[in-house]
Amino acid sequence: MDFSLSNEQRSWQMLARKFADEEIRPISLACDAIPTARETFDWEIIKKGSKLGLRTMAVPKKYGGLETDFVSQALVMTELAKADSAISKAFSQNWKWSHLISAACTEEQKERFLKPFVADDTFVLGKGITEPGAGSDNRLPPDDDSKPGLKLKAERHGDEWILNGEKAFIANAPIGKLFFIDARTDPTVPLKQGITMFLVPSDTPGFRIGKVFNKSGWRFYQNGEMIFENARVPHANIVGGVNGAVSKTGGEGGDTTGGDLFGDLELCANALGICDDGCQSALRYAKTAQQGGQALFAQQHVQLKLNRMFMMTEALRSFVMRVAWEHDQKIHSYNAGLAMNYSTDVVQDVTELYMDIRGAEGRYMDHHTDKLVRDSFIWSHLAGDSVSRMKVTRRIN
Amino acid sequence: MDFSLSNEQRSWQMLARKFADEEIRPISLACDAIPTARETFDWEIIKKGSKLGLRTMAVPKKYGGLETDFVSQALVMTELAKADSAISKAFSQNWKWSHLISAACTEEQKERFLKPFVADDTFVLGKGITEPGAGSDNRLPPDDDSKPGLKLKAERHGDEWILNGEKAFIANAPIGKLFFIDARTDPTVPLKQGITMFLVPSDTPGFRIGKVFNKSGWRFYQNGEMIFENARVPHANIVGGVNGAVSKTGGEGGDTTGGDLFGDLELCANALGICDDGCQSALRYAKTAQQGGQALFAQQHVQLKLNRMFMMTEALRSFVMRVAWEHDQKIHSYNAGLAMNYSTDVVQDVTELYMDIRGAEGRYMDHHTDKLVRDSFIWSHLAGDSVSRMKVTRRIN
Amino acid sequence: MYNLHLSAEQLEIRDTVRDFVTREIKPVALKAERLDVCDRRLPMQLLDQASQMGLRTLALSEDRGGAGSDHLTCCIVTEELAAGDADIAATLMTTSWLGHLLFDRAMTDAQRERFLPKFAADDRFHLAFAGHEVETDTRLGVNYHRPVTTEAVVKTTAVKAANGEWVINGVKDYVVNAPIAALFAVLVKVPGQSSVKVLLVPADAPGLSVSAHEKPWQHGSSGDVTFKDCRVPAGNLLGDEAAELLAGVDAPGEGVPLFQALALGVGRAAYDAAVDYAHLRVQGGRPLIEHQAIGTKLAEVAIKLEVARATIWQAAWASDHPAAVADRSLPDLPLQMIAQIFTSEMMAKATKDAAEIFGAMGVMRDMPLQKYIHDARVCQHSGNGNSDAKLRLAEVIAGYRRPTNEAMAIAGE
Amino acid sequence: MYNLHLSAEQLEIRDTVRDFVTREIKPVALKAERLDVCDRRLPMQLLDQASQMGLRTLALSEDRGGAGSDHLTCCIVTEELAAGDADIAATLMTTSWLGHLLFDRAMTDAQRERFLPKFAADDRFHLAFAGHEVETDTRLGVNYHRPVTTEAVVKTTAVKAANGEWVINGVKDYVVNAPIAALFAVLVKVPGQSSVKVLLVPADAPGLSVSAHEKPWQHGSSGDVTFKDCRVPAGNLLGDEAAELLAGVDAPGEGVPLFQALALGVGRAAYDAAVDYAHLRVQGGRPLIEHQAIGTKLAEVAIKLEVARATIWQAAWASDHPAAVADRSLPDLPLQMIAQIFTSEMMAKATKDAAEIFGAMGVMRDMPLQKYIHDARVCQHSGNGNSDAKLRLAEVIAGYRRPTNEAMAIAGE
Repeated sequence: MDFSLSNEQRSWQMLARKFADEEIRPISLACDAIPTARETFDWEIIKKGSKLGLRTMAVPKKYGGLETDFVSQALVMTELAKADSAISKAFSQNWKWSHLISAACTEEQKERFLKPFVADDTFVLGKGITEPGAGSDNRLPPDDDSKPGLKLKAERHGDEWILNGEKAFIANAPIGKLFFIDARTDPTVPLKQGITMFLVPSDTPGFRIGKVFNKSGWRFYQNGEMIFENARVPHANIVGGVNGAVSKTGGEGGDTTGGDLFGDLELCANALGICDDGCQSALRYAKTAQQGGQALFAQQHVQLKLNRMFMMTEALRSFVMRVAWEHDQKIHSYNAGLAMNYSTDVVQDVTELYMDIRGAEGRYMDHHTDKLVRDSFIWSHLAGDSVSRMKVTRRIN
Repeated sequence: MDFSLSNEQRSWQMLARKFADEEIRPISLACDAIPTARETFDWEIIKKGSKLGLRTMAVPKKYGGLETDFVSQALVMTELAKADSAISKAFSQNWKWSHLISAACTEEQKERFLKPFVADDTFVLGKGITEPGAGSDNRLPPDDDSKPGLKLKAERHGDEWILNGEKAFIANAPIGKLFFIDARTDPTVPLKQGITMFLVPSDTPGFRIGKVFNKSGWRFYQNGEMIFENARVPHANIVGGVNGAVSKTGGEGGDTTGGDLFGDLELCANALGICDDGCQSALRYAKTAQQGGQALFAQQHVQLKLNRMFMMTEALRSFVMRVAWEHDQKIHSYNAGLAMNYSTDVVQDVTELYMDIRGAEGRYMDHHTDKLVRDSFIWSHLAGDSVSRMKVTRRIN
Repeated sequence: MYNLHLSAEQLEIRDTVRDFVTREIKPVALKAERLDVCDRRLPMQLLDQASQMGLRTLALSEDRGGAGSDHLTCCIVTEELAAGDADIAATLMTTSWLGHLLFDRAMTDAQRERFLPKFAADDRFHLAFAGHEVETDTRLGVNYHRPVTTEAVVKTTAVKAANGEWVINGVKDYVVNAPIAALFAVLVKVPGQSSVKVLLVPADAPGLSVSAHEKPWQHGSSGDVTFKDCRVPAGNLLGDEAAELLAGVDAPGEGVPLFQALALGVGRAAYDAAVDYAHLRVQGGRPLIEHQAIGTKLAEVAIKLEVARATIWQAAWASDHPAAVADRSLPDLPLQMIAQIFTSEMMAKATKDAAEIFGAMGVMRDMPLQKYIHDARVCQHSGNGNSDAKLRLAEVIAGYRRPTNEAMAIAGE
Repeated sequence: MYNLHLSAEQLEIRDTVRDFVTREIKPVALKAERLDVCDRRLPMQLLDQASQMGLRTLALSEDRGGAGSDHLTCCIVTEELAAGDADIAATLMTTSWLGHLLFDRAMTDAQRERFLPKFAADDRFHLAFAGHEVETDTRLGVNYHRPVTTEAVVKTTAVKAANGEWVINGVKDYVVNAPIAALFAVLVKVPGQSSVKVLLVPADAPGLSVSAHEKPWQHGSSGDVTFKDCRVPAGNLLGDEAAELLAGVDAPGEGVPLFQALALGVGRAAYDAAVDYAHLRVQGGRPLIEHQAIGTKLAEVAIKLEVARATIWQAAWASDHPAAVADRSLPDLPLQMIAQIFTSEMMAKATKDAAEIFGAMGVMRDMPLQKYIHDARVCQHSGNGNSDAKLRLAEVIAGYRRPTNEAMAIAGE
């Protein structure tokens, strides 16, 4: 048992903290306040972070990346999220899919895609699964019915596949250069056995981006529509074989350290950053804001709220670090999923308690407080809905 | 970051698990069912455990103990509590006060008390703080008022001190051989500066045990009244100097690894054992009990309850192990207190969810389920009431 | 017109019962031996006194010697009694309610002539409904929103003997009041007939035996009732509608929220005790109630009680006034079920919060708070539990109508 | 006698308003640009239509041209309106309620003659109460159970000029309806007099200026009102009791739970949307509502709505019928405050639960669910918040009576 950090982990944490303090926090509220969803993104912060390695830290050294361990990745996500959860996610989203490239792509594909990814500070990755009519059906498809789930169709024509259909709510869609796209290649079998994953560059003919979704929280982080109209993808861009998507993305029983399961760690480590921000902001506020001539902190009801905030946050930190370590040890467990579910409850409870402590100040709610609460709600949908929870429960046995 | 256990830690865990499975679980429900509070205790289990080192594992090697680290202690408490929370506490209560002896007693006192403690399988320790009129006032005394808090009076007469007063709800009182007793030695100053700690053997003249409290949970674990009527204690039995009790027991700013602060770890590690029992029992039940021709586990509402149970339990485990490690590193933090507060919420939530899943079976509630819920309620008073929470919050700064 | 004034009679009976609870019930209920859930015998003498006050025959119509109280009044009285002792409340409300159903609504004149005089005259004449049977699974569970019906199965049979008597064989469990009942209403199946029937069976009928439950997870006394060639006269059969009438006694839905009022009474007892203690106990030089943390906790408990009471009263009145649903003054939802889920969850939390205020005294088995917690838990976890009730409510919300058994049979042909 | 039937008028107006919401308000309220909380201008045309239906003058007595609706009816209407659009509900209920207080209760005949015709005739004649002032701390907080009074301080002064006119100087903030009000009731201090007074100030009075709030954490429109040597005729002073009468508009307690009904309407809008969506959206081959997890969640939301409504209606009726507390039909507790704490906490949870059912659509700023969540949060966190309300409730529970300012002054001498 050892909760201490290695020098390397510690230095990643420090680097991220400095970057968060000096670069992210100063722009966070301004980006959040931009009314048009398509305009919230800021390439400058991505480029600056990329130069520090924050875009490519999950890429193996042999491909020019920094090959950090999962503990370092968790620490960095938390530190960045402490300044802005959506910007943290904009970086870590790239690690998620660079894990997938490492785990699932052929050497030839790595050569073709990882190298340019590493070389270009504005090369951003994404993955398209969800469709307008298929969200949770992809995550928890019924075993006995082939109809539910994604519909985007891919048909082979010689050395190419022709893709037709739509994806919705796809992270980084409006800004990404390369996407993993799940498509139906066998509509007659249950979802898990009939989908194939394609590597689709953004300049693929027949492929374009539709609207950018106008989210309430995570404003900086872009989610968009993808439209495939006879989009042509070379056969060489198939990841893991025809009808073999699920086994490569870390679904049930697959690789538990890359792809989807990194997503569990990602969400809970990010939530931890929001919680840290919430706790520290609340404590600072309680120590400085006055009521009746005393600091708010003197009041029992404020102490009890702070207690709950710190208590849940430290429980979450303990859980997140354990999960990160388990990932590094390649331990298969349901803990990553549980920690992700848990982070939903914690991040919402903590930020709402912070809002409680502040209350409306005069006629307005503090913008930063409101942002934390809005950002936290994203977890309801990504990490804490009943499908997410049932899916994790079914791993327990 | 390393969540793995050393060989020694692992072997303590295995030893405790075996003892819990083979010796504790078979007697747990029978002890719980004994109607008379004074008769629930079983010396046989204490003797058996003592021979394995479970009574003396916190005593330094130089005094004949096993000098285990806090991680091992946490593991053992959890394993024992998995079979019976109250029996686990009956063992760990001795570690709590042997920590205190190590941390606060003089060599001469250690010679006089630790050696016989180690030698005798039925030598059990306790500490008397709470009084009929002073519970939380001792834990969170006001700074500006000397009256609140314990009243038991000690006055010096030559080489002896004469103690008069009463203690209430004192753990191990009815069965202990040696007690630490906090007494007022200066009633004119605030509590923290005016109390002295005495070592009081059970055969001290003028000292006797009153009633045994009839608790709803933790039936095995005995709490009793202590009555001091001109009880005479030698001056040599003072721990840490006259009016110096608080600085030695790990109160605010004191030693954070012995005494009271071990109590924080103790409660959360014990709660974790109950949670493990609850989770495993619930999962087993959900997989075997049928409804409408299917295992309960097939139902979404059962899956969601199990998810919450495991999620909170694994968050707690992560937190407990981190706190144990911090104790071993002699890291001062508010985490032990937060983990203790947290364990209250978790242990009650988990056991109540288990009760939800089971429901009343016909006309009765399953005895084991009911016991887990009753045992868990003890935390409301020891670990999760508002005084406990505010006390911890005030450590955060 | 919407009006929340209680009638003079309602206010008076509430005062009378509250006074009885304070003077007579509390001194007995607060004795250590009665608080200990391990050994809770019914205080028969208090039940006798309550009967003399008319509480055993509260719902029975005035014509027949009862108080003729409406549903709301019965709930008000139940809350008051339960604030004193949940077992007394459960016993009285069971007899009172069954008294109304049987004597006012189910019996023929001839039956009433035979049984009413004894019921009216004897303070110990309690009633019980023996409906539930061993190993009957009435949970909705996996059949949520599925056409499979989840209904109680009646295996106890009543066969007509040559001399016209009914011969009953079978076992009933969960029977509240079984150990003290003088008369049972027993749900039976008559071979060859599709609908279930109800037979009146006196406790002393040959072949009837009761095995009382020890520490049951129910309020009041309860037991299993075994019928072994138990014979009753032909005239003991109730009319065909009696089965449906009595079924509501067990299942929450649109019935009278008596057990919810009981839970509320338990919560209120805990709250009252906590408020008193918070005034008396000094911490940090000031009474507990002057601390924000304690004040806030008491406020939260008070809110739970007031909100639960509004919900229970609404459900109670609605169960007496179906026209208010018809004219859309009230929603067409199972209000008793809503009251059940809400009240039982809130009272479980309320009693725990109240107990926390008592510190170490709040964990003692022979002190009131642990009894209240236990009583509230029983309300939360007896029967099929709240998770199942929520599924039933969800079916109503969805407008799902399960095909009847007959429709299923036709579809299957 | 206890009776939950709504009157024919209540049922009718509920239907009328519900229909108006469905046909007129919803199509506007559900437009993406209005859902986006960043830019929510008041839909003046809908407010005009509502006024023509009588909703702006709902509480005004019939004699004076209003609908003369009682407190319960006002709450029913508010819920319906808020289920369509919380801002419309807030605007109308503010004008309607102030209309009743000012014209029916506070004004002299002479004042009424001057202002009523305009108020009655002009659909855009809205009212506002300018009470609160900058930097006034009205939280109980550290003064819980302490003899220190926590009262609003009025610094805005009204001085009598030589010609008899009042000259007003000061700034009011948090003023709901400020940007659209034609007439303000302004709380002022007259130097040399101990009690505060209320002056009627038309929006076009010289020296009055309004600065509208952008995205306020309140419903409806609001703004700061500055008075700079603002002059009104001598006859604009209201009677001495007006200040107390109008103070209840801001502070929850024993007043009319209009804002709680608003919160309930928001929760119901979220629930209705979720039920509809759960019928339509298919997951795993079945509509969402046929899954236990979703059914259970909807049931939990439905319970919150029904229980909150019972609590709000009780508080609404009680605020109209103090005799029901006097005769002990209802508890002597601040029922509006209980409704406030309970409803706002429950609706915050209810709207989040409803949104979760929508998956990704539930997080979009231009979709209904995020608007409902935001609206519910505003209800939860405007004013002094629930933690402070709980402390006030705790003082009532404890029976604590804070000495009046005068008593304190005497004690200090």
